[in-house]
Amino acid sequence: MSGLDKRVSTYEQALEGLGDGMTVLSGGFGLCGIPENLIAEIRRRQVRDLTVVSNNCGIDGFGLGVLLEDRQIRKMIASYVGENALFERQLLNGELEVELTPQGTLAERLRAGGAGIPAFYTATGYGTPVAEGKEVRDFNGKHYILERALIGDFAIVKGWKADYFGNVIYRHTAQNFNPLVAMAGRITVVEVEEIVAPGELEPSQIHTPGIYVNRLILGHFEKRIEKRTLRA
Amino acid sequence: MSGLDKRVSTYEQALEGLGDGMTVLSGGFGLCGIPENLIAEIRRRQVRDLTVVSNNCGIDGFGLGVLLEDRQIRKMIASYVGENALFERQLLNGELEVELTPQGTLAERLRAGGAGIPAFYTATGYGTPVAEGKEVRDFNGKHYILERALIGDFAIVKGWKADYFGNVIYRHTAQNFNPLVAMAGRITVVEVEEIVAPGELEPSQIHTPGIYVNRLILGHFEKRIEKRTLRA
Amino acid sequence: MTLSREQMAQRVARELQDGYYVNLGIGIPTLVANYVPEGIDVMLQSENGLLGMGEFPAEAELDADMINAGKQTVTARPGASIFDSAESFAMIRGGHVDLTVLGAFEVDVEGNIASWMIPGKLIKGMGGAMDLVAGAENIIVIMTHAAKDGASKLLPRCSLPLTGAGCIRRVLTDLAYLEIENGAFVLKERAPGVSVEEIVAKTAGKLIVPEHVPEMTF
Amino acid sequence: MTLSREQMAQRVARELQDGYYVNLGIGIPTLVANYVPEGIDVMLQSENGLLGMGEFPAEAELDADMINAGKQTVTARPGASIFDSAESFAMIRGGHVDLTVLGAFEVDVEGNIASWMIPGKLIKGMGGAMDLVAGAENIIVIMTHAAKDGASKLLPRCSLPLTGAGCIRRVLTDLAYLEIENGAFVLKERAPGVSVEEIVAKTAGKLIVPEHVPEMTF
Repeated sequence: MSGLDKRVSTYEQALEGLGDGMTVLSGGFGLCGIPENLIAEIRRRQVRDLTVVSNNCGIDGFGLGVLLEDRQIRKMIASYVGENALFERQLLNGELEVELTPQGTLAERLRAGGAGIPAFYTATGYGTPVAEGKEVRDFNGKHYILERALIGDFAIVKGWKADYFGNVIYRHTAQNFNPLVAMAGRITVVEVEEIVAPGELEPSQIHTPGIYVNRLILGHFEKRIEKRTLRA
Repeated sequence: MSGLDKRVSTYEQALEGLGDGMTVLSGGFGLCGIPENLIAEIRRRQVRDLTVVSNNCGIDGFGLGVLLEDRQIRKMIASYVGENALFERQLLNGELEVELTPQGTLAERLRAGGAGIPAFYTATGYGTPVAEGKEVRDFNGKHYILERALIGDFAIVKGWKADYFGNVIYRHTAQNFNPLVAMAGRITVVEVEEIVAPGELEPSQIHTPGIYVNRLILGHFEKRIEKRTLRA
Repeated sequence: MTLSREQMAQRVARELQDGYYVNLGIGIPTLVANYVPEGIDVMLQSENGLLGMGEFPAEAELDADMINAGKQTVTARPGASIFDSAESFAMIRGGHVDLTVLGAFEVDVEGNIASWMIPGKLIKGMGGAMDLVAGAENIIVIMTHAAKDGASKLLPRCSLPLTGAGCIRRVLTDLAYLEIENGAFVLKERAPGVSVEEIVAKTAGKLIVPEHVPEMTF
Repeated sequence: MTLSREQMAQRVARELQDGYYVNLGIGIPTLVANYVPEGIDVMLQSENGLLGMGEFPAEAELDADMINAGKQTVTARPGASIFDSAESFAMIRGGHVDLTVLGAFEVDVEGNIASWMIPGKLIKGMGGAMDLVAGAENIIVIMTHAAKDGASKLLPRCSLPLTGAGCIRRVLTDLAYLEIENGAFVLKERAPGVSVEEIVAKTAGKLIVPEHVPEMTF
């Protein structure tokens, strides 16, 4: 087997080394494009005191929401967490800490983490509670705040197709935060619907180059729909 | 004609409004993926005192090099300018100013310009002449310097295929700086080898979404090879 | 008569120009898409990573991998592009979106907007709203002019934590269309049958009333 | 005997590990690709935007749109990916490249490197070199030990403007393989038939010579 071959055969192998107190970055927007089975494996492993970075925290009983049931998450960094009664209860109890980050800032902080940019300035959040404690600076007469990069011990990613070198493409809007967390993980684990041989994907159409990917696993997905809206 | 239709029919229309003293961002790496015909049109228009941002400045008689012949460039922001005798002469004469920027910093400054990030920190160039006059700051015990975003009055871009809403895909390594200058131009002009109807390109495979593109033109390209190297 | 939700959407839709890239927030702003004027084509940006949002899907097209920022299943129109969240907010933060329409709790005469957090109530998060208001040049806020208890939402100074500072210039309420200039709301149009006096009474922030304030027509 | 260009490339190639992503600079570093050890597979990154650089093309494959960072026509191997320059340097700056091999004019005991500019000569630019040395954890510099006039290139302090500060740990010259530790060069291996005395004589920066300095074998 080549060292470039990122395939692992079990979810246990996929998250080997994940421990208490670590930071986990998760792809997905709402329930779209979430690494369902990797989340389930985090639950199975019963690791605790996790810091989880994800745009949302799933819903009761699905997505990252399942990690709340056994109180595995200590801190959540997210932009929107409003769909989850258990989340609300743990937050009000003080069992759970939340750092709210504007969605675009969250995306950029992850990209920055992956790209070796420790910090950047953005106008987003200036003059709001998000700016508290952050440096404010003027550029060309406009106000900006300094935001820091995010990096995780593990990144968990849901792709569509990948070759076994870990080159990944995403399907439709299931792309969302997935390529960004893939860049920012010390160990990046990708689960996909299909694994093909290197050479089968067009090189200039790859969303996540294999250099960012450490482990790759083939999964089966429920893909639950959060808001089913149909044309009248 | 729809307002989303970015097509123009002449190169004169493509660069309408380009004037003396403006900043032009150009895609391309060496002679690969350069907007040949838009460069030729800049020459034809005889605009002067341009600031040109591009990784390289072409060669004598081709690429951006042709803009040196009538002394149209006042300042060049680039990472590598070593392939051009006329460039060298104008530089030594003091007719031409050069701001050398590391290649990755140049790419990131353009992306930042397009993405509304006025400045970011990078370790690249710390302790070197590039850092002179720039803020130095420590993050997690490592030194970084502050780099500013770049924006241009015009961005000139070479794509492969586009739909007429200006969604562009690039071919092979002719991608390089093209998507980045496309983001950072106040007016972004793209020339391509083929224009198709909207719907013919796969949405998740588009490199430059049409929102960045103001004008689109069909061109014919020489595509000169700078270093022809063949397998023995 | 106060404007209906549909009329509010309809009025805002008149601000659309051919070729605009537009981000429509959740709620009434979403309805604007139903009133795009004849002969005008716009591209809808959904900040989860879709430019060129189409209609809701037919049953056969339903796809869990194709949603909008409201997490509703949608379709992509011909000429759409799909990208990651960093690229999506590069567009937004970089000022490439031509028009942003969103709701709010409060707006004030300095162009401040509060739309995401009511202290004492559960904080759900700002999502993309802070990026949208900070990045856009051209924003229209849609909201009711006053709360149910009659309290004005057009204030001298927002009382709630801000979503963005000094970034709002245009507000459409159920009573009026107003612009914010030099520290005041300027009354530009009123809803059919709504008196200037009612608008004055329900506007807490400084209000400039020009001599002639046209009624909107539908 | 000093090492030939090919032997230098061959020696560095022994540092490759299976599955490495590697950026090879222009010149001798490029030759490393010819000596990848049996049973090992690596992906070559070319900073213009190609991960998985293949061989030079056959005449029929020649394509102006497919070049490497040296502007030479190349091919992409199966499993390659192609991307824009920002993504390419995200990989480099973000520390995702496992090994970077590049040339230099000078290296010093603090791990500083000078490789892009000789004052008084025309400045051509740093290209991607500053990003490469700042971003990589694992860098091998390949260069001759001394200039043609005998002046050492392994210095107490670089005399030329730097490409990067404190980022080099490993140097292969035509005489020796050295590591930089605690403000000194440590002599790890010598070229076949080259004496420790010659290396000492040609190293201007502080040099630590262990008791036993093995000869390289080829």
